[in-house]
Amino acid sequence: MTTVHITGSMLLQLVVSGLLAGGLYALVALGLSLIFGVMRVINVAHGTLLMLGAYTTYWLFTLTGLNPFVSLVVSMPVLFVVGVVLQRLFVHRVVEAPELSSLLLTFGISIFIANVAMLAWSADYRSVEFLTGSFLLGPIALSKPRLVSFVVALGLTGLAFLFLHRTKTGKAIRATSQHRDVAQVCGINVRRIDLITFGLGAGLAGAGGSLVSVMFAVYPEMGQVYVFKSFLVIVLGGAGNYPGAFFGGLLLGLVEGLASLFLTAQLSEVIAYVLLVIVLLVRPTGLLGGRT
Amino acid sequence: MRDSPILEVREVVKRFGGVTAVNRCSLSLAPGKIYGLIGPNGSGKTTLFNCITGVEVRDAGEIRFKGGRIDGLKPHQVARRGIGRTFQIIRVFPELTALENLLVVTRGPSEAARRRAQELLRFVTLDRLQHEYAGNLSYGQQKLLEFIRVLITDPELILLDEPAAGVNRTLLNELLAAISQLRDQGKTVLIVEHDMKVVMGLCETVFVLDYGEKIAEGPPGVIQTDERVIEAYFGR
Amino acid sequence: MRTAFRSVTGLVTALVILAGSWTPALAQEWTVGASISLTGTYAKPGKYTQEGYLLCEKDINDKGGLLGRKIRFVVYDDKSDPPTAIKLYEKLITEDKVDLVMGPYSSPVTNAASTVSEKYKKLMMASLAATTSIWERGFKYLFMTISPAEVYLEGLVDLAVERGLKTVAVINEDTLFSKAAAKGTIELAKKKGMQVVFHEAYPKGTTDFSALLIKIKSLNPDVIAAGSYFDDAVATTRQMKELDVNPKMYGVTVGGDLPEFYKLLGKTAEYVYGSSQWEKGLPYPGIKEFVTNYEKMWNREPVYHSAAAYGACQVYAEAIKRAGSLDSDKLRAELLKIKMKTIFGDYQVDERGFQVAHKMVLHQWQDAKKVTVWPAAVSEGKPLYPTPPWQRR
Amino acid sequence: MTARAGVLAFLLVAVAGLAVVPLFASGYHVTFIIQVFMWMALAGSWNLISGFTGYVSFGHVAFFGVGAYTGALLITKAGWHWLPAGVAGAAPAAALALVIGYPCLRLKGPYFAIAMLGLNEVVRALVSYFEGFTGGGSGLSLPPILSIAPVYYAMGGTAAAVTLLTYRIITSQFGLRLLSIREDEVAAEVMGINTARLKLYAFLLSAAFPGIVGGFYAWYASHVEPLSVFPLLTTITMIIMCLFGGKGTVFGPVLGAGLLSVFQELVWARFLFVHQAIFGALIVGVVLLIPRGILGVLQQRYQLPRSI
Repeated sequence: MTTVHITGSMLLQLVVSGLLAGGLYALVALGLSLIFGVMRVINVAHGTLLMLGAYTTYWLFTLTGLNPFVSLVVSMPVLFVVGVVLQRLFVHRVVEAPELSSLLLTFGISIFIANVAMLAWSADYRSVEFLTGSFLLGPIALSKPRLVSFVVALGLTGLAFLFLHRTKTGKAIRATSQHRDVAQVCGINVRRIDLITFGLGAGLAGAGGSLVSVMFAVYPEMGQVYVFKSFLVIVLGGAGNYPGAFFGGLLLGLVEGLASLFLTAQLSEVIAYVLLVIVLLVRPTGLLGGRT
Repeated sequence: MRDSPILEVREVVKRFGGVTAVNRCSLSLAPGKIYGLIGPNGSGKTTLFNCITGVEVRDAGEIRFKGGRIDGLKPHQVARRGIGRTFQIIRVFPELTALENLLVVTRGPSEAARRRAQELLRFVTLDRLQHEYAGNLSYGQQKLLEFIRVLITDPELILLDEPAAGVNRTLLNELLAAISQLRDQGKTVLIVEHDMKVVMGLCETVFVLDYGEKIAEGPPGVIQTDERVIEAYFGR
Repeated sequence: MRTAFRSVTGLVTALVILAGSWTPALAQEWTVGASISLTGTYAKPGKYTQEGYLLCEKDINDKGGLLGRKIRFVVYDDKSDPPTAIKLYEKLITEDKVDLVMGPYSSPVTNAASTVSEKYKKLMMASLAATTSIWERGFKYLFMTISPAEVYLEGLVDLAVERGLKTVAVINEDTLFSKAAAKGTIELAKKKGMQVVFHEAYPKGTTDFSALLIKIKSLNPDVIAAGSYFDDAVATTRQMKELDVNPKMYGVTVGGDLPEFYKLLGKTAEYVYGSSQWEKGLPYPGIKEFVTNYEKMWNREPVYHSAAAYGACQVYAEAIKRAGSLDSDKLRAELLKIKMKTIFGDYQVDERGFQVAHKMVLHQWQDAKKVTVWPAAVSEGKPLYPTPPWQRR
Repeated sequence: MTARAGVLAFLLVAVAGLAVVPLFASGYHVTFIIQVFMWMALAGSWNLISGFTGYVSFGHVAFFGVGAYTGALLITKAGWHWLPAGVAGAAPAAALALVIGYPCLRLKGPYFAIAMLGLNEVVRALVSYFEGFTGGGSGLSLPPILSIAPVYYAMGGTAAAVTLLTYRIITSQFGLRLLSIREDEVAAEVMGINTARLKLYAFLLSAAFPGIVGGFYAWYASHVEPLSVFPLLTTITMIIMCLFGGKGTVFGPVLGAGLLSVFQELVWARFLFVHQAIFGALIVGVVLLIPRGILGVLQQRYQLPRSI
């Protein structure tokens, strides 16, 4: 067997691919991070919400031919509503409970929804064949769907930041995530903020799903891999640190890519985990700082 | 002539981000006396307690107990050297019974420990409730339970964080009597308290903190007339 | 306390009663037991397997049954979980007292389930297990239907050698079957004088193959062979296009044969080689009728899983006819002797019960159609070669 | 005292009854009970760390998987008898718990859960990676097992051992101290309890038993592979069984495992395609309606000793 010599252009190609993947991680993780920051709830159902977003796009594309990127204007509100309903019916009851309750509750919701999705749409793999192929820049191939998804993810992340920093509701969300009790004392309706936050988090997961659908297959269990990745991103960026989630996402994309280049795909998971544990132990506030 | 101090806090500093919660604070406690630690809200009293008991790690300075350094020790190690404390917000173990709350912290042979626990429960008239979950007890009862949970470990130095807060008069008098009794047994007590009557009636020496700094120290009568103290409490 | 206790005992009693009541009633028919993965990882191929069995049940019964009795399949869901399959075969054999057992879907599940059938000396016709090691345990009552994983890409290697191609990169999902397929491909390639320049496994569930493909791209191999399942096959194909990786031939084991492969990838699937145990256009006896009946019964085209399940059932029925009995040892003797062609192709096993006659086929996606291009004896067309680079497709 | 005698008598009868089951029951019933035993032991083990100290081990199946591989390797490569090989599964499981618990038990709240969740994925990846040793993704095949009765007793013994150990712990000061960690770790520390060490002890114990169960499982299933011995769902199942019965009690995991196993057996047979949804709904129901579990509710309402 020939040994693979890692050349500069390979490295560059991988950095590009890693960053493109990372942009999507950042978007998905931002939703999880919002929910975690405000309610200390680890939403294991986040991946399932992503799946619902992907199916929304898939059906709109298949039935009406709607551009998958345009379908975001449907998938995000739909998932926002789903999130609000879930929060209203279930999650609000475990906000103050020990983390085991929220972990299990959202896991239960997750397998429930995935099973219903399987009954409704079967376990078949589906795909949105919208953009394929790549732009060639010298030795670098820029995947078209990933590039566009990356740009859209970036845009959405930016919009989310604007929302969090410029609007009254956004500021209230940040205040609540910093000091739940203080926010309450200051007259913020924390229950309402929880509701909006979960909706928003779900909406971002839905957006992530729409973007994933143009790259990868759509099926009921497609979201699972994104849950742990999102945790990782949150930890890397620092819990409650929303810009941190963005850089954490890019970083994870890079680390995964480089680890699978220099080692193997098997070990990239291990590297990512070791990174997680080290960060948790050495800098529990995340690489960029945040609140524990 | 003074005994050598049981607790010495020297130039202790604790920061949280940009905020200095305790700023070069020094205290010296002689054995067998009751001390008060007062100061406005947020002046660093609880943080200082936390540094002494190892719950927070001080950033600079030195803490000695009976001559040995205890800064840098873990909380349980500090406790085992002979320092016990209560918390500002009650922290009993709600799903353990009253009796279990005591048994869980005892060291040594279990039969003797059980007898001692029941004795203490009788002492604060909680013996009838010994098998009740601590979380089901009233506020005052929990306060008493937390208090005797400190006593059962037989510490030489006891730190009490606002023992009188939210306690009715009858109970308060019992508590105060119990604290005096501790002194008579040779224990040292350091009390954080807002109720000036309690402080004045009980303490021999009072330390005053403001913005993490010790601004005054002396007998209660003197402290009450200290200008800096009045300024700290009533604004500039 | 008392009421709570009563309600708990009540619940338990109710559960026990329910549990006792689910034993199916037996009529004058032969029951054939099988566990199938109707949910879990293998749900999809599991369903196809079940459909094959049920069509076989219908066809046999329409023709008057076996030894004068109709047959009836008793199928439970093993959740794609081997220990569950163990429990289910125990249940089928000791509780339901089925007359015959057929295999579940997938190698790991068959591996586990066959320990039970072997213990009770029940003859198991394993219809969908392709792992060689299962037949290296010295079992007496386990028979194989499909070609082993190792020969899945024999056609790809053959065609590559014919065209004078020299280098091959092999990737595979790190699971029982895919690994064996990759290992077999590597050995075949080496034996035929090709150079294996790259081999790497990726974990199940991988969606992003960038790093792997970039490494391969730098080696520029003539052939890429993937020991894949469906989703990874789709993803690698797509990402090869995205990363502009241009081998002269590219083939996948599983996935490339399913209609969904083209449905998902569209034109990107063109020129891709896929291997299959079976195609509906093959010249096997009874195959047309099978396809028609299948489409009528299930409203979709049969895939190889269904055909293998049906074929295994056919072989089993033949053995029963010849033995004139359901006795395991008599059946075993027949199954070791039988050489036959079913709708699934050739059947013949060695003394281990290991399949030696069945042939794989290789097809290529040409103009939205799956065209069988290997082996020559059954091929429907010529492979389109060379494969143009992505930018010119 | 009479209640206690009654419970003891009931237990004796139950144990005696279970002991003779393999003599007359069908293979199916025996395998079913083996699985119940397996779940009892797993749920009981999880209870030791998470039910007592409140530290949520969200990747407990990692210890099971490590035990399974240990058993499989000792049987296939070292030629051990399955019984000692299964028991030996405890050692690497506990070692793994030490390596990961020593640093990670310092993590508070959800972070420990996340670290444990990741641990399982990583152990699986490592097992796949070192394929020369572990067979990688294709796993290891063991010799077929021809009699399941011995496995029945081994698994039953393990479940009994976990339950007995839980009883011993719960009636000891060690147990009280573990509970105090769950109730208020800082207060426990300040009262002189070395929580770090106690958590680690509890974690080691709680990891050792899944290791043994895994070792026996390898023999029982006669095949181990990364996907079948490290599923997240196994962790969730043991958690939900423990919660359903009552975490932090002795017989909660036993009851939860028993009831839910029967329940699953029925659901799986009758509602083929919705059993995941039912399981999901069940999880939601337990978390929202009876977070204390059956025995927890009974215990609180009727002031029963914790040792139920």
